[in-house]
Amino acid sequence: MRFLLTDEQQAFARALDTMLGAADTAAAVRAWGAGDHTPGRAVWTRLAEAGVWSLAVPEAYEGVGPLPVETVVAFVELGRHAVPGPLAETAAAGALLSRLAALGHDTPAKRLLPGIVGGGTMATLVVSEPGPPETGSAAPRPEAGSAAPDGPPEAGSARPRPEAASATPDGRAETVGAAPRPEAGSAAPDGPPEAGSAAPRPGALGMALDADAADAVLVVQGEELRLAAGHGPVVRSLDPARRLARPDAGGEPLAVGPAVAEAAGYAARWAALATAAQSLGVGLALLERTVSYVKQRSQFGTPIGSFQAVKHRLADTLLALEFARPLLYGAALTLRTADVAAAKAAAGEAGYAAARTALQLHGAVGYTEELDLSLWLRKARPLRDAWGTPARCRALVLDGLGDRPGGFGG
Amino acid sequence: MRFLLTDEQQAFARALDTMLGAADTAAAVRAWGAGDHTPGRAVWTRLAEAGVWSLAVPEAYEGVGPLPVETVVAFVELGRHAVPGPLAETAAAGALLSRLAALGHDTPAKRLLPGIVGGGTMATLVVSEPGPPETGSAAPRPEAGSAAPDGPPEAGSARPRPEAASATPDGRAETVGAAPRPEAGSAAPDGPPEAGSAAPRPGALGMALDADAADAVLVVQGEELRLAAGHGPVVRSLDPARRLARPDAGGEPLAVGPAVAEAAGYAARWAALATAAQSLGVGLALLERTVSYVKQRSQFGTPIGSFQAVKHRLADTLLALEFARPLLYGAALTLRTADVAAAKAAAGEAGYAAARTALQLHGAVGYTEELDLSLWLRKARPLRDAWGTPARCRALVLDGLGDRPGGFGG
Amino acid sequence: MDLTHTADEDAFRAEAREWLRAHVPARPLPSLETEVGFAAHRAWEAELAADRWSVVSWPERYGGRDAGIFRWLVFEEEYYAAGAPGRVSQNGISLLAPTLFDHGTEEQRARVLPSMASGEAVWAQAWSEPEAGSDLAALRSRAVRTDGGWLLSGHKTWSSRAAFADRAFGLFRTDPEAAKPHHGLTYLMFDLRAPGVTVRPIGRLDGRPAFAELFLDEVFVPDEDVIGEPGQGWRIAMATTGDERGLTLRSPGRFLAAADRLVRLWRERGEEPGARDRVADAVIGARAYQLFTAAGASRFAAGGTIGAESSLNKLFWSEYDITLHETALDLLGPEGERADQEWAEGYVFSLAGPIYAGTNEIQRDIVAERLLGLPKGRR
Amino acid sequence: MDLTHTADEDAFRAEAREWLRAHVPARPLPSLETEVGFAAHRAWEAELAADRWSVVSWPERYGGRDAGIFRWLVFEEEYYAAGAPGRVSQNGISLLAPTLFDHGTEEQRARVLPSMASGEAVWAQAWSEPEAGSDLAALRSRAVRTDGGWLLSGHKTWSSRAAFADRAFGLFRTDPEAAKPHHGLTYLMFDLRAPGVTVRPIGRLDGRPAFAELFLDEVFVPDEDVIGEPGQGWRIAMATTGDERGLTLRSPGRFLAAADRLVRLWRERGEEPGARDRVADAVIGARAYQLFTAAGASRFAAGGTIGAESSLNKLFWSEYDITLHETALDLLGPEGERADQEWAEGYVFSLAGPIYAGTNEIQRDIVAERLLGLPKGRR
Repeated sequence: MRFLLTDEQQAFARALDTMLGAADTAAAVRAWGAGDHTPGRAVWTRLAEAGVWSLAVPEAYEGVGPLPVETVVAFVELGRHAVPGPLAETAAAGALLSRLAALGHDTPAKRLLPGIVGGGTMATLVVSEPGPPETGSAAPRPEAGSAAPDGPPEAGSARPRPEAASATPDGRAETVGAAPRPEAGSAAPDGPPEAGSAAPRPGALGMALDADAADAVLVVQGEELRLAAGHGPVVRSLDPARRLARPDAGGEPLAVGPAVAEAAGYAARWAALATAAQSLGVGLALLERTVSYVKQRSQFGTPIGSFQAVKHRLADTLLALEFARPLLYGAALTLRTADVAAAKAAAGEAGYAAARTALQLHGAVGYTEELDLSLWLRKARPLRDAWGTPARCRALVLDGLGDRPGGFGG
Repeated sequence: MRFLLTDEQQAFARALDTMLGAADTAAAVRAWGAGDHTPGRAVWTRLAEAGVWSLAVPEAYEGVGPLPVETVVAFVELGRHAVPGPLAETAAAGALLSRLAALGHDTPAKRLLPGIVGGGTMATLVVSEPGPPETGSAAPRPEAGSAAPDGPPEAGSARPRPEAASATPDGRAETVGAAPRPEAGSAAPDGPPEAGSAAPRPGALGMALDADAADAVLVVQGEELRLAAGHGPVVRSLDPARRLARPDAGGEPLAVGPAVAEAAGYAARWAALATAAQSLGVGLALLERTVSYVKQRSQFGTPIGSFQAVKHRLADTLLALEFARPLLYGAALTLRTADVAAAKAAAGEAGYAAARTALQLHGAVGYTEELDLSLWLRKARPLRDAWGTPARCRALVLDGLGDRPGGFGG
Repeated sequence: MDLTHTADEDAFRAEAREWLRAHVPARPLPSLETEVGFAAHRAWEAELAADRWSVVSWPERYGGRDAGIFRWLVFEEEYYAAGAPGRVSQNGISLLAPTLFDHGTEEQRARVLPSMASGEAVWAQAWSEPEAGSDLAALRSRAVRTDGGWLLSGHKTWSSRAAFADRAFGLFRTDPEAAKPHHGLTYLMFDLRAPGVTVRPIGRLDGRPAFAELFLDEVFVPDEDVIGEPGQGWRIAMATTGDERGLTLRSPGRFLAAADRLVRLWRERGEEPGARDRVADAVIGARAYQLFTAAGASRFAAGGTIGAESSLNKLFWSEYDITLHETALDLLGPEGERADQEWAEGYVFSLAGPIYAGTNEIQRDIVAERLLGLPKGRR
Repeated sequence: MDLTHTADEDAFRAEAREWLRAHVPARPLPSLETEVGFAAHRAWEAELAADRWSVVSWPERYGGRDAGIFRWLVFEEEYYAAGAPGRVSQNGISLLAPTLFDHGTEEQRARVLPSMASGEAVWAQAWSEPEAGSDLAALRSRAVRTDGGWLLSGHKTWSSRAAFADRAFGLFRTDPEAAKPHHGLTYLMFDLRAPGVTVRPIGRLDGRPAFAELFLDEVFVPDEDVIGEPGQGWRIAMATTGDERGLTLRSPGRFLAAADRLVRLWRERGEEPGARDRVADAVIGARAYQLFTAAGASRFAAGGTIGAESSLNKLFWSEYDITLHETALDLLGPEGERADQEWAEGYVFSLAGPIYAGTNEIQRDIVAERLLGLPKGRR
């Protein structure tokens, strides 16, 4: 037990911080939002040089991974510096292809991973099907006692805990929250799997982030992975630096089979973890900037940072961020669906709450796009909802519980 | 449109305030909690003299009602003074018997109402069956397009709004939130009425408030109204002045038939409205006492009421109470289920939030039973949950919506 | 206690509903924070005005219908229920016009109000300055006496609508020697196209120029555009900002309609049970705001005034509006981030609510000190 | 980053689990805030102590097992997961004992700790006074020098456990002339049954005497019961209250077990979907608190100290505990008001969390000033 970053990990964070601090990321974000990817690509290359894209990828494909803790470290910094681009998606694409290779499909890995690691291939990723449904109640619930419908039967105890057996269990079953739920009192025990909710299932967004900038648009649909040939029109997000577009149908198939679904589940956890880390970084940056601002901004003859209401709101912001942080590292250590979901919910909410606080305490000037603060403010909410909304993550947390939450080793 | 209390209504409130302020209700509450009902009965008699028990009862039975607005006025004062006893229950019993008489069953009214109005008959009431289920999702949902299973078919538009036709519609259908829900997207459209939730239905508490003090323990079970002969052991509530006991089975039947269920629904709305008004009064008293306290209590050399965090918390408390207040009067004017439910949810939550604030700002001394503040603190949460928890009330609000919320006259 | 309307009011409601049914554009206009949307909204004001629906509560001679407060509330309910466009003339109608009614001259009213009612002249407010946000008494922009009028110089900011508007109103320091900073301020109207005015639009979070900075360099304002006595600006403006926070800025009809849209969204999304309580709270809150307003209007109609309780009003609607939009975005799930979905602009707009018209921190101070009688702190 | 336990720690966990399985009473003991319950809990302490489970982190010579911080955390997880009784000796073990380890003499430790470990002597804290709640420096109770010791006089209040406890510890003013109110205070232990002590139990909200007032009238305390140097009490106590807010007061195991009970209740109640998010947040919060504590323990094990971040800790668990219990009561619906249901006492207890050990208002001030560097206000 030493639940602390190592000196090397801390040095990695500082190095990224220094590099990004010198890179004028604010200008890169603004250009990115305007469709000019040049400065963003320059940052991307420097991230590659720093090794960020190698963290999910094993040595066999020129990576150094899988290193989820280092990924969290890096993505906190990416969030703190508001770096634009399909960051979590490229990391997840690396994870997907690596996992697929480990499961016996190594052609796409050989083809794409070196480029991803080297920074030459910016990738984006959509998992369309059987993509995570967006509401917990709409998650398929297999009949009592049965295993996940498509996955291998779960080994183990009377109450199977799929995460316990392996750090990377069947991704698909986890992604859709289909851990068997044999207990009495669960909804609709006698009905078909989906009884109990006639709700439409909004599903994932179905759009790729920054497809217009990416060199590889990877699409997972069911058990098929393909490389889309193009994409539809770019739709603006509430964060203009997030450019959304629907991948074209068709394109080049890269792999087919159950391994694709499993690898996609693994990649989705990786994406969720990286996104959560970005949320934390965004929240930390917002807090830091707001603390500086309220120290120098005076109203009624005194710095507004001396008003107790301001102080308490900032204290609460710090509280939420600092209790989300260990969840991230914990999730990086296990990569269990429920742990990643807990971290995602907590970091996403804390980052968004930090944005609300930052906006309120900056007042009108915070509401303007020209203040750089806006670059972080606008990221907080989309990051909170990408790769698992808080509601969906909370449902996954409950789905992932065994008979007792259990301690570290209990 | 003159959405203000009349001079007479304001004078009524002031008279009750003066009378109760002189009545040492604090001592009466403490005695009540210890099982000594004598001082509480004395207050009860004075309430009768002030006309409080006549407000739900028509002139034919020695009352002056139905006067729901005056009932709200009175119950706010009862809450402000923490009066003990089955207050809402006696008012609701009056409403039940009056309604039953109007529906052709006047024997129980003749027998019991004069005593209730005069203060000689303290009544309590349990509606056990088909009593309101406690979770909105567990409310029976008739099949699409059908009317409530036992009630008369709803007249009117394509989307029936039972409340629109009359201020006192079929109580039972309303009480169980069974307004037909024909729209697409509702849960389990093809299943049996209860599909979609295998949840146990906790139902109402099934206990009578202050049965040990009451002269008449009225029990509604389905379509039967009876007078219970006795009750089980008294169970303490978080508010010791609320003494809970299960009525004995059997007893004397007073009325049978669909009118009982309808009158019980009407009475339940009356009880919910009166309880909500008590919640508001409790919250107002807590706020008032806390404001006084923070003005005189000093820490760090200054009154704690000058600390901004304290001021803002009290401002938020006032905000919630003052926005619950008009909902109460609005609900009194319509007695629609959804309006009563909205008022109940808002006043119950505001009263409880006021208790949390009062406790926190009093600090340790507020946590003691010997400070009179505790008499109000302990009431806030049980009142919030009696005759409709916030969750159930919110479900009823949504169930009661037509195609648009609509304005006053729209 | 009475919530019923008179037969006249009911007839007025029916007339408004019918007119709106026939005239409200079938598709939403483009955002009024864009040049093309601004023009479209100005045209809509003209359409409203043509049938005397733009300023129903004003006297007939200025284009209104002499509608009392209850008819105004009825109109607003119908207006928003009909999904009618946002009001580009809001600042003029709800901030400047009440000031002119109370403190202007008949000449000023006759000159200013009709073109405001028709949308021909759209007004922007010009209160804040970079160093005077919540602390309005710290204003520095000045008006210097000149022949037949005043010369305005200084720097205003957060001037809503000023990117595309025609005229503006605000406070200027006319007596720098005044004993207290609140004194020596004067309330003036000026032309945004006058020589010496530079308008720099400022993009809000979604990039749209919802407000602007104004750089003023010896802008001439004739005496006829001073409202009230010189030096009395603070008193006059406080009455106006009271109004801004009170009845006239956020009508209940707006939130009733928004809650209704939220319920529809919730139903469309399969009545997600995890959001049930929040959707219900939106319905309850809209009703509470409607009834709170009805009580205030009743007091007003009975000769009372709106005092510090307007701070309760402002706190309520501004936080309500954000919560409602956040709930909608949550129901949309990942689609909530799309800038082209129907809740996006309202969400961004709602975020400004706790900031403008006196921050919510200030409002809570006011509630605590004036309504609860708590001691003034150093804040 | 490592969350794994050593083989020793795993063996320790297994041993604790096994012992608890065999010994934890099948039915909950009566409330420890009652005379009979207090006695039952004291007997349970003796049972724990008999097998050296009452103070696992203490040195063996005082009844402990020399368990490091991770083994202590493991024990706490197992303890609460097993549903074992509340700890009547909590005040002594978590507040006084750390002070004795740091500031006491070996004679004091040998005399005081073994009977504390066995439950033979149960200790109450005696910090607050009527005019000194959050503002401890305002203490007035005094200790006057006498032959061979001190005479205590004054009025203490909110003394947890004092209704039934044996001894108490607290701060007393020994130098009324000291330059600052923080100075001139001395840390003393005294006997609650000594001549001159009057204990008046105070009922908390549920009527149970969870604390007491102490009236002290020239109570003799021998020199051997002074901890540290006279006049150094403030410094010593601040170290102790830091501890009170830090690791030792609320172990993560307690909340992990509580969240687990909440999930069971939610499942029993049909997984009410309206409560789903709140139940999940309870699970997430318990895990966050566990991991936050693991990080703190790791820093501590690596030679670091717990500073102002203990205020974050206290804010988190105190608000978490209330929210968790409120969620449970909501799941119980109208049955939640029954004082005999299993969540009732925990709910009442949780309400005190934001008040004691430094109110949450003070904690937020500390976080803002010491962790964020915001200027001190007048508060």
